[in-house]
Amino acid sequence: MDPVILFFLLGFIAGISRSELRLPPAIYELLSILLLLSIGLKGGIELSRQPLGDVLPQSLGVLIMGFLLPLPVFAALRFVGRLDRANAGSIAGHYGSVSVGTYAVGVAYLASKGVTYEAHLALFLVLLEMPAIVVGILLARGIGRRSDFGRLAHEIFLGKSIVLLLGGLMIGWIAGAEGIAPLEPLFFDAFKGVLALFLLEMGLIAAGQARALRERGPLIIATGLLAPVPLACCGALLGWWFGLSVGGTTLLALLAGSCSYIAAPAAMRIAIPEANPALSLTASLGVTFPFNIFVGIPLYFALATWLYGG
Amino acid sequence: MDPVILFFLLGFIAGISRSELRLPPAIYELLSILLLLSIGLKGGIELSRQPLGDVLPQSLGVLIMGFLLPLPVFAALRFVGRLDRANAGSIAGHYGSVSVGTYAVGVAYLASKGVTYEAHLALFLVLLEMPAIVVGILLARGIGRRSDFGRLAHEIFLGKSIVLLLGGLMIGWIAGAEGIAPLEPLFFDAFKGVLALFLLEMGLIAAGQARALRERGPLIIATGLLAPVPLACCGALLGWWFGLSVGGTTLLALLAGSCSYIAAPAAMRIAIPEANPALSLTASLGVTFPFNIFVGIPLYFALATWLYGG
Amino acid sequence: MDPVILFFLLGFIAGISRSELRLPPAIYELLSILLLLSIGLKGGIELSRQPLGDVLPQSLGVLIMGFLLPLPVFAALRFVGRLDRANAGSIAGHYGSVSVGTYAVGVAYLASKGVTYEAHLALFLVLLEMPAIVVGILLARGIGRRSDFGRLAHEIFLGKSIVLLLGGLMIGWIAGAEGIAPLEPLFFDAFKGVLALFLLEMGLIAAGQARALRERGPLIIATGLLAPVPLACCGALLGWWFGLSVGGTTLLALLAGSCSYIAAPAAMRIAIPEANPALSLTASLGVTFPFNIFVGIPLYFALATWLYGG
Amino acid sequence: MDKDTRKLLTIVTEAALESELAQVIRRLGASGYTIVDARGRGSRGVRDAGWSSSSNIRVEVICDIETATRICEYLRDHYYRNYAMVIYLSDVTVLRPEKF
Amino acid sequence: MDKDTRKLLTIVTEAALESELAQVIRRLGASGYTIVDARGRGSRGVRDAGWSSSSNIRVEVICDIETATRICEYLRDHYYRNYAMVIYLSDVTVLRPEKF
Amino acid sequence: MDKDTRKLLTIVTEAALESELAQVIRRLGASGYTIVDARGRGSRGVRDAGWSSSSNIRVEVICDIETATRICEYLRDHYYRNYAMVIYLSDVTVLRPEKF
Ligand SMILES: Nc1ncnc2c1ncn2[C@@H]1O[C@H](COP(=O)(O)O)[C@@H](O)[C@H]1O
Ligand SMILES: Nc1ncnc2c1ncn2[C@@H]1O[C@H](COP(=O)(O)O)[C@@H](O)[C@H]1O
Ligand SMILES: Nc1ncnc2c1ncn2[C@@H]1O[C@H](COP(=O)(O)O)[C@@H](O)[C@H]1O
Ligand code: NA
Ligand code: NA
Ligand code: NA
Repeated sequence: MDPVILFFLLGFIAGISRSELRLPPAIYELLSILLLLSIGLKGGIELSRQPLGDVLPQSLGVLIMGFLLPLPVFAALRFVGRLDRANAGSIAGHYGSVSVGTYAVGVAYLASKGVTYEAHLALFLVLLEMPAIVVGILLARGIGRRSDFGRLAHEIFLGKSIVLLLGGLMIGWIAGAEGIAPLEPLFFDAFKGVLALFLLEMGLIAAGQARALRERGPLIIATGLLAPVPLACCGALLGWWFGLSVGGTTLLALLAGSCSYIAAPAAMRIAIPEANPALSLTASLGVTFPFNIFVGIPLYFALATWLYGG
Repeated sequence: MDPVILFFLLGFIAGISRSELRLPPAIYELLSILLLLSIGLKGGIELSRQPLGDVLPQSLGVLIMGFLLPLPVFAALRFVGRLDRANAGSIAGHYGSVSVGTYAVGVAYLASKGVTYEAHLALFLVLLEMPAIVVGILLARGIGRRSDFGRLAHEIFLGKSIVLLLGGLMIGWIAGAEGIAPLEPLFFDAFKGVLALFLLEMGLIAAGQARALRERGPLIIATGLLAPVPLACCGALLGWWFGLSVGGTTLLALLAGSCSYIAAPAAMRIAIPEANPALSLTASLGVTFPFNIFVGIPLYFALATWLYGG
Repeated sequence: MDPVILFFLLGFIAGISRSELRLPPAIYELLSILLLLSIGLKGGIELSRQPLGDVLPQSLGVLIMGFLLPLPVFAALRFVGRLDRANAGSIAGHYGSVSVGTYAVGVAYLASKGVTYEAHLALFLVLLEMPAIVVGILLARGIGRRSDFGRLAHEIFLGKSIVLLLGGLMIGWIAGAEGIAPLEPLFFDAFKGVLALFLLEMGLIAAGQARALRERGPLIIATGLLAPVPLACCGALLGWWFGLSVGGTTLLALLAGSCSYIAAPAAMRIAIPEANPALSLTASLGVTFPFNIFVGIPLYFALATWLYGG
Repeated sequence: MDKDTRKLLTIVTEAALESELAQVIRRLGASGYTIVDARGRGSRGVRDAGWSSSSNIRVEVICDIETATRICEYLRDHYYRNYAMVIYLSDVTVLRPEKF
Repeated sequence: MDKDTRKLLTIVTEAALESELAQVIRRLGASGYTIVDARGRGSRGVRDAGWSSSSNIRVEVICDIETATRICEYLRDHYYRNYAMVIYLSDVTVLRPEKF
Repeated sequence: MDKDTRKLLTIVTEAALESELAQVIRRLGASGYTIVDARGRGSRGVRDAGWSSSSNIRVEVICDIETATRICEYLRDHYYRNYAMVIYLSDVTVLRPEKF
């Protein structure tokens, strides 16, 4: 098993057994900033190697998927799970959006397997973050109360993760491989170490969420376990339809199956105040994140291989 | 002189001359987390290379030494130093336990000398941290008030340092050298740089403690200067009896002669409230830590070499 | 364009568009500590390679320049800009002193151009930081109120930047190249990555300052744009007179043309309370810093090349 | 020294509301505010600084009684139902009363 | 708005006691608490956030007079002698008094 | 429990003044102080912890009325004109009054 996942386990066990171990918030900030920039830069460098034109149609397809993914989740929660509209919309938005941490583990997984993937997956990561959040909010609130949509847009498009991912992409794209070379020791060589520390903290956070599972009840557990795979299949099929490589298909499946815990919670708290943030966070961090890095990634990889008759 | 020690001097001088230089607490946290994980990982990798069986008997011996080390310190403080029972027990616990920072400097010292040492010294580091603390508490309080021994156990076994050291050991042991390779840039290559920053902060802290020396009086200075060497001799003899290499013997002596300033203070503050934390901290950080990295390490190395008739 | 400058742009744009992106203060601290130590260490290593004797006369010349640089700035602000004495003195002190961030970008610029420079520029950086601040204070207050000059000296000579730069220089000088080698991964290899993050934060700060430009009015903009080049010329000429290499001349020009935003603001706030800190900070961070890294550095490099008839 | 009494309004709530509250407070006529990062526990469970989005802030506003009432009513109407929030008032003697 | 007066109990003490105090406060009947990291100086000398184990926390508890007294007495009996600790009480007007 | 009332003096000002204030407070006879990092907004505009030199601190001093007045007057004479500073006083009931 990839050691970075062992770090997640370590954090989780420490958290469950109420150890005093805690990463200072400032460090957690630093780690996520480094991850976001590294992923953006890497993607940008790759993009600079190929004509953007080819990427555009696929990007459009990915955007559309981003808008559609929340719908089934919302429907299921609302009519099967009998969840109120606000919470159903909020959770749907979370699951439609993506998790950078999960993506990073996927990248590490492929790397350790020596599997390559397309450059523009990092671009897809950026493209998939926002649409679902918007849809989730509309599902929860209807088209009314347009008033503060300006503030919401600001919240979404100028959120930390988008700015750093997009910024990294741009910089990597402009500077190109040789330009970024001097930055590699911090942003690329240290990447996996940074990811390990990040997952250590994620484990601690997940443990905190897992402890809350009791109160949250079975619906959250069910959501957290059942939502990823179907969503991932949509991603896998799209990747297959695009004719992406096995690695690319795996990552697109992973993106579709992953659940946001940075951008979405922040936006939802402002846009859907009546939704209980604990519900979505517990499902996302307490159930889906661990599920994806332990079960999901290998599963989606197998799925992609199978799609290509591998 | 090893440059990392110069960083300690820099911090110490800056602190003594009341410079504004200060590392934010969050950074100090990050540095110690990195040190603990690096040491754990390195030990774990080495352990994965050899059958654990051979290590067990030695580990047992080390554990026993851990339980015994506080006794002479306690006796000396109580009957020679005429110190009250609570403070004597607390300080004895500090000196019986170990200092990760000191150990790291020792490792760097051996590396710069090109001297190798056994894999399981990192394991000994873990094993030596706890027993002395328990004994120190018992010495201070007697066997009574068992009530909150549960909480104490939690405090000791789930403290930050143990969790990270043990966790690192496990991960390194499971993943092995090739598994950890991608983590090396952050955890191994940067190790000495991290240690340098850590010692810079230690210098600032030590300066703060040293300034308090006046008030604390001669007993603390005497303890800080006289305790390490005899304790280190016990460690050296044990290592020699084990037939450890010169490097391993040096480190075991260093562990025995080092004084805890992370795990012990936290545990003692809860378990022996009536003990004055300033006393033990001043002795540990203001006197013994500097003594060990400047005088102790070379001394114990010479001792080990001499034991092997080198 | 050097990618590190793109990071500044990214931060600046994010800041202007009021993105939520923010680096925790603790991280900003860590980054500046790393930059200061890296620059000091690098300089120290180089110094250890040559007899100090040769450097002394030049150092003296640089010191004298440091004392003189604030005078023209003060005169211009006072009699052309009609600024009150306190603010004129404070700003003059800022411009006479130096900016480590600007220097670091200059070093990166030369490195990417493969241009070498003399070892002792790092020493000049240290020497130029203090004198101008003292002169600026004297200009603002006259020789009166000597009373707290002790405290001021402490403020200046024991400020974070001096201690770390000088400390790094010493350590590098004592330990030499091979001694520092194990520290390189953190302090040298990661240098440019650290600088990139630092500039990201600088961009955010500069944006905040730039937003305040309206209120500050044209005088500040004029100062920020007009001060650097003439000052840089003094530096360039001195470097040329010393017979420094093109790279060294460029950096000395850059130092003279750069404006302090760490040491000076802290000292001025205590020594010239009646001066409005917002004025100097806006000029320094909102105007001069961006001007120097975008326009200044290439300009001063061209100037130096021209001086040597290149 | 010229002193005068004012109301000290303290709000403990979710960090996510910081920028919003800052605007509201100024708009409703207070001359300023002071914010401190906090963590805590209440009816909505533990809120720990461990993870920024789930941490608290503690906001202090010194103002006259009318402004205090205005702010309280605004917060009650807009945030009470959906956000972790605690508000309390006390009397303080301020120096430079003209400032508030 | 329905208001009511309660006691605001403020405790400044060693960071090492945080988890312990959190339990005590709830057990003695307070509905919650707010904690802020602090540094300071007192009879036990300077306590600086520079090094976590030697820093302070500032704990606020809003509760009725009985609970406040209970907590004060408990702290006095258990921590006064051996820990750096300062406690003070003041009266505050709370909104949503039913919460406290 | 033996209690007594004292003054709680709260100062919000620029972080740059911390070491200076710490000395002043002790010199003017207070037994201690508690400091918390803060950010905020006032007549001198936004002061944000984002950049240390431009952030605030919140200083609390518990002392008798005379000391409080002494400190207030000193701060007024030395810092009011040139520094961002807000000061307010309130009454608190302290335990262990002998400490203050
Ligand atoms: N009784 C209390 N005393 C002090 N602070 C409280 C109290 N109750 C709640 N708080 C603070 O207010 C925040 C929100 O409270 P609540 O809305 O009840 O969840 C909590 O996270 C605490 O920081
Ligand atoms: N007079 C005071 N005013 C404000 N805070 C105080 C005062 N005395 C002590 N403190 C705070 O309470 C903590 C413990 O005080 P002590 O138990 O006297 O060491 C100190 O570290 C300060 O943070
Ligand atoms: N009305 C107010 N209420 C609470 N805090 C304030 C108020 N006015 C100013 N402050 C705080 O005091 C600091 C200095 O205020 P000033 O001197 O007005 O700039 C500000 O940065 C705020 O943190
Ligand atoms: Na998704
Ligand atoms: Na020991
Ligand atoms: Na200059």
